[in-house]
Amino acid sequence: MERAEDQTIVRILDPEGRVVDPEARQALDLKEEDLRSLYRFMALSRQVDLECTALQRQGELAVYPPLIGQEAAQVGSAFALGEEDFVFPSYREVGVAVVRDIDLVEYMHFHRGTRHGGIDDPVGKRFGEISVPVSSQTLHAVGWAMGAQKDGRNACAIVYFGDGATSQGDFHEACNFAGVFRTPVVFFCQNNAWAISVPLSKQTAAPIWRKAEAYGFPGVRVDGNDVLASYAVTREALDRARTERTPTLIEAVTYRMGPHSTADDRTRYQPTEEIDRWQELDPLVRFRAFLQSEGMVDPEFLDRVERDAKDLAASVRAGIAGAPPRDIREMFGWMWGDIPAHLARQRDEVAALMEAEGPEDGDA
Amino acid sequence: MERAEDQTIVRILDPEGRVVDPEARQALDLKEEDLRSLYRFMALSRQVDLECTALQRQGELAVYPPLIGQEAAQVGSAFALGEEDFVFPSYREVGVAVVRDIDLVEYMHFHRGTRHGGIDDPVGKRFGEISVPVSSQTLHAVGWAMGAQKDGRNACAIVYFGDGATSQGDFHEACNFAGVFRTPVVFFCQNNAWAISVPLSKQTAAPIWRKAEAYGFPGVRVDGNDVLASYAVTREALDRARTERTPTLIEAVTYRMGPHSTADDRTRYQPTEEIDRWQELDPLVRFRAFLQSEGMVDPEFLDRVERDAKDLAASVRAGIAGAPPRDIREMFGWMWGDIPAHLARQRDEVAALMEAEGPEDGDA
Amino acid sequence: MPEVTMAQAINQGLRRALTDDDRVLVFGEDIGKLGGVFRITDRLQEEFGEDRVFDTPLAESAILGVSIGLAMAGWKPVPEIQFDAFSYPALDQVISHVAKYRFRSAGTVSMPIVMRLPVGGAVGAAEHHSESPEVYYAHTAGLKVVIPSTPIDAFNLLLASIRDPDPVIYLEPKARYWSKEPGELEPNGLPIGAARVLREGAHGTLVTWGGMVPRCLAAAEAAAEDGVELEVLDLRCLVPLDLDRLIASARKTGRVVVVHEAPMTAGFGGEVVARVVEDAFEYLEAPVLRVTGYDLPYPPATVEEHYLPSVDRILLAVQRTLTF
Amino acid sequence: MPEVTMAQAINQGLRRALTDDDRVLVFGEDIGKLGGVFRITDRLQEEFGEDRVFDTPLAESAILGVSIGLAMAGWKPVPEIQFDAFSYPALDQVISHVAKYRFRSAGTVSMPIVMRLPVGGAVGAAEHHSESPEVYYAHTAGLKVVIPSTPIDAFNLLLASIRDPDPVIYLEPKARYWSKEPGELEPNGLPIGAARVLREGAHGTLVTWGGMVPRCLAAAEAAAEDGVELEVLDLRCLVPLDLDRLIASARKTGRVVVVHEAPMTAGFGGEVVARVVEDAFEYLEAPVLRVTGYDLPYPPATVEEHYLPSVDRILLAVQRTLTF
Ligand SMILES: Cc1ncc(C[n+]2csc(CCOP(=O)(O)OP(=O)(O)O)c2C)c(N)n1
Ligand SMILES: Cc1ncc(C[n+]2csc(CCOP(=O)(O)OP(=O)(O)O)c2C)c(N)n1
Ligand SMILES: [Mg+2]
Ligand SMILES: [Mg+2]
Repeated sequence: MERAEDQTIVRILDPEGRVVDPEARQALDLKEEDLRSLYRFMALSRQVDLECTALQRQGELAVYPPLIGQEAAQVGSAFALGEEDFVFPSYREVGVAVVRDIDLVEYMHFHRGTRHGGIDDPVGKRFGEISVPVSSQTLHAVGWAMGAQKDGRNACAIVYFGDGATSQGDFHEACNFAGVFRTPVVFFCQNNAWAISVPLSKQTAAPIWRKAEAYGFPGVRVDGNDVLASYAVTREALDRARTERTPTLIEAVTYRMGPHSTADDRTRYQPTEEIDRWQELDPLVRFRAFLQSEGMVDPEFLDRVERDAKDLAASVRAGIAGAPPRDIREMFGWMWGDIPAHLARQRDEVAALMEAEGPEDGDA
Repeated sequence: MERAEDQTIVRILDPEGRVVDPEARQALDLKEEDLRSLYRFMALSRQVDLECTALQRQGELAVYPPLIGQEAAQVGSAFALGEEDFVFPSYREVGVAVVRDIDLVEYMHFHRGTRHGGIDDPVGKRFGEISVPVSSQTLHAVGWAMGAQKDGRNACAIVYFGDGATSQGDFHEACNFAGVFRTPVVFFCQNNAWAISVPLSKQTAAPIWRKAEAYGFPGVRVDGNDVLASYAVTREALDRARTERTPTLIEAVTYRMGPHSTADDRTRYQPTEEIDRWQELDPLVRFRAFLQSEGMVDPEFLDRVERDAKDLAASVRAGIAGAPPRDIREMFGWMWGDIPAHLARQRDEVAALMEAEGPEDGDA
Repeated sequence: MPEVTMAQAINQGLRRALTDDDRVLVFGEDIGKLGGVFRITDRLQEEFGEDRVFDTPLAESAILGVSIGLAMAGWKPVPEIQFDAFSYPALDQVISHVAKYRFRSAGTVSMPIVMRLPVGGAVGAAEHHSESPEVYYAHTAGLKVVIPSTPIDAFNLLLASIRDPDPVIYLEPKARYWSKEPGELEPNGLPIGAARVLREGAHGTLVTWGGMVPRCLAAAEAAAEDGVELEVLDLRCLVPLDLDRLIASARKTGRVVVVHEAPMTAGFGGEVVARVVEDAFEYLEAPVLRVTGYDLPYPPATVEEHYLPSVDRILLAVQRTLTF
Repeated sequence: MPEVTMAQAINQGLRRALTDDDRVLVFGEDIGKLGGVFRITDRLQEEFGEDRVFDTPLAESAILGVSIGLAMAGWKPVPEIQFDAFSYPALDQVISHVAKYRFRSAGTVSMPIVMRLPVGGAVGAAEHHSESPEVYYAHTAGLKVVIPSTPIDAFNLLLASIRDPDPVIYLEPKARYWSKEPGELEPNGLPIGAARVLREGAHGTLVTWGGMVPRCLAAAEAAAEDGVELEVLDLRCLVPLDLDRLIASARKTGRVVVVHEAPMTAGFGGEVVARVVEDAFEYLEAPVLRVTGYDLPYPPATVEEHYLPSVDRILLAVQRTLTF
């Protein structure tokens, strides 16, 4: 672990999957079954992710930002959530979507360019639309948490964002509001070492977790490649939010094993030695080693997980490949509850043109 | 001192003007003459400030934001600056302007509504235009400091802003840039306890000086009603900026003895007991007591200062009262180096109208 | 009949909305104890409690950003931004999310946010306190833009805005805050998107909104003395625009002058001209003209009357259309 | 003659500016080693060093805000904002300071900042990556707004923008980045504010800019097959607008259609219509029409071709003016 010398980091498993903090491991409220679920979710996430990268290469997705390497941070944190808790993702949280049982085909429509957002019924699913403007969603999470609190609901918001996102004014304003209003929100930063081509050292001069000092609530640094530690700190943060109305900033130290997105040429900036070093710290390998050493998984289980993962990936492919565009005429009803005259005129124009053109390729 | 229990605060003089930190007092590189200058600048600032409030009441200024109570923070910090250092003020820094020998009549034209900005030749005077959008000027200071550094100049920027300003995204982005680029800049926050009607407790949940943690540079809390301490910490911060390329965030704890501006009705929110309590902590009274106890001032000096202060105030009044508006036709040349066709057309229109109308009241 | 000011009318509108719908939240900078710098939220915190009427930290992007989250949690946020120019730090949240969230969510998540914003000049204010930013909003697809010019309209359009399931930018012309109108503050069902003919006339139409309405009425009165009857159309809403009334008036008079405070270039006047030209071209007797603020930053207060459309400038433009 | 793409042309323009004027600074997100997501700054850091070409943290308000300070320290900042919609967090600094600082300082402090911004759609991109925000800038008094449509123009207008002592918003139509043109990248002295007649014609004028230029040319070619000769005017700069060429063409042809990507409502098309109507009214044979993006948020990429003005839509509008 690159930052092994860093005493501040929370870690339960070492890179070989050995328990380094038995007390913390003991304190986990996870049954064996849960531990297997964690592994399964990570494996599903990895497989879907790989499939999506492949789908993009084959032209089925326009662009795709892989999460590979960040499975433990995403799955561990998401697994800690209660059903009523609300997820505000950025654009890289397929692992969280997997845990939250989000319809991944609908999700991938975002990356195919067939719809924005990618989440069907965000309010019902407790999962916000994919948010592209970096850091902007941090404020939505705080607002939602304020609202839930006003309703006396015991629900928290968790917002995902990257290391680069901490440079934005919105991050600061969100944390400050959360501190002042004591809103039940968890700021979950996946520090994957890069913001496109900008390394953390050029992004900020302070450790991310320390930024919580500025807002009067706790900051925690966790080994983001350790799914148990990621779970544990998130769980603790959620408890603190629920019982003490105290927000938490979590810095999950992980690594972007893939390119920023499929459109990125990272050879220009990302040192291969660094990638290689992190390759050794693969979160799936680590957790599998742990489960095996604890005797919690057998080859049959691992096979089944592999099959499930492939099935899920295949179902994503089946759902998204070749999917037709949606009808722009319908979109005139998406903006507002009503369609005023000037808009109706435009809709009628496009409708007439489309009728004149006849059915498109792929529309059939 | 309200926060006397706070061990983190830097203070040299207690509210009675007694030296509480002899070592720090000894370390000050201030000659007797300098100490008298400090007092003189504070007294001038106070008098000009009172005069401007009066001018506003008499309709000579449109609105005016008094600095009363904040003289020590402003004068102490400004006195620490080198000639080449650049001041980026907000809208309440008349005390800084006094120290920097800014033309106060031109300055008050801003508050009279005869011009924006209020500073004649900001680049030459090393004093930015009055900046109204809260916190926005923090970034200008960082940019200027980056630029000075690129030129190898040994100059620093100092930016003034309030407690409320720390909630803005721009403050965060400015500090973060300063941390990353290691720019020679001093962030000087006058925490005067209020942002219009919002008390600090509703503004942020963390002590302001601690916010520096988020950016990897030092934060300092100083008694902003102690001019020596304000000088000392600013001086130290400037040295650090010059020699170590390290920015500093200074929180000067002071108090807004007046209304937010002459347009404000503070009876709606500001407790009179609080005002009364701070009345006891008047920075001028404190520093005069110190000077007297050290035998550095005699009644003659104090008289002269009083006369100078009244003269200065009178000169501001003489310069600003009844000052005519500037000519809008001239303003068409303010926006750009050139005046393109569409703009020339508009200027000609207004010129024709004004000619037709004949000379205005007050134009003569 | 009692007289009310626009400030009182908006205050009453907020009170009404807070009373009738317990999901309504009112917040912003200094809107609590102080009652806002214009006292528009006077006593609301006292009456409805800090849970529903609250001060926020000084951060406009946050004010709009948390409004989005609150909307997703089922609340109806009615944030106030203190002055025109201080809405700019929130533009990203407004353009990228408030305006787009429903569209992004394929129509499933609506954003019933009403952003209240004092706008306009002619009040002797300092830099950044007199701007007319309506175009930034009107051009952003997904936002409705409302701007009343009278107390009764202000009251009713506020209620309509809060009723609306979609985001409304509710612009309050500062110069009209202290204007009075006799009338009852009782909901009259006025919908968003309906312009109002304030004065009928056959010889020309003045199209305007917000703070320029009284000047247009004054110009119309002055013109009437010379026998020129001008129709004055107060748009009241820029988006959606009341095309029917606009075009009807343009067709009727054949001469149209648009008057607004914002700078001319790419101002909303261009939209009005383009609509009139598209749908009433054959009725036009003269070019549709614009009388607007000049293409400068809003100037210092002591010269603002030279900058803003004056009755004289309006009449000169009318004259140009009449003698074309 | 060698061919260059617009991407290469801008890259060469930056290189030239960095070479000729050692006060020029180039910075932004990912513009260093990566050379920008569009490679517009390719190799510039390598050539000119990290002091003059540098990556910034991820914060657009800061990028523009520090540009102001750098300008005050005597530098010429040429910041890049990565994509259209990511310029919105910087709008406050742009509107409240970049555009106003010289005016505020009574003409004493100029702001020689060139903000480079990739804009526009038709490139199959995700949400927030295809917008046309020109009106936000064009309506803000104090900003010049430049938008080239060809490589040679892009090169020369960039140099003109950097030469200009005042702030320029330099918009780069992404859809044109890979377009090629034969020619030398040698400064030709092209000033800001000059439109260009790309094709002459007597029957009507298409007024356009940026990414829509090729469509208008294609429409003109199609029309020519039917014997309709359309003039195509590429504005190249929205502010200042080349009124002379615009009005001359409108007077010549009497029929004008404006074409742009941004939504119609309060789009820059309205400004063009209003200018034409004001100064060429008596020459007009038909209403000036607008063909634009629809009044929706920019839609998902797979339907963008239904959203953007197409050759067909342009021709239909031309037809309407011809048969009016
Ligand atoms: C406001 C804004 N500016 C720029 C971008 C372009 N952009 C997309 S992702 C990204 C880097 C984000 O880095 P980080 O926050 O570390 O998240 P990661 O991509 O590493 O998960 C940038 C600059 C954007 N989406 N939004
Ligand atoms: C961006 C922005 N939002 C709102 C305002 C209105 N406003 C002016 S001063 C002020 C309070 C500032 O408080 P603080 O930063 O503590 O400075 P102080 O006035 O106390 O010196 C507010 C809200 C503004 N000028 N700029
Ligand atoms: Mg990252
Ligand atoms: Mg304050």
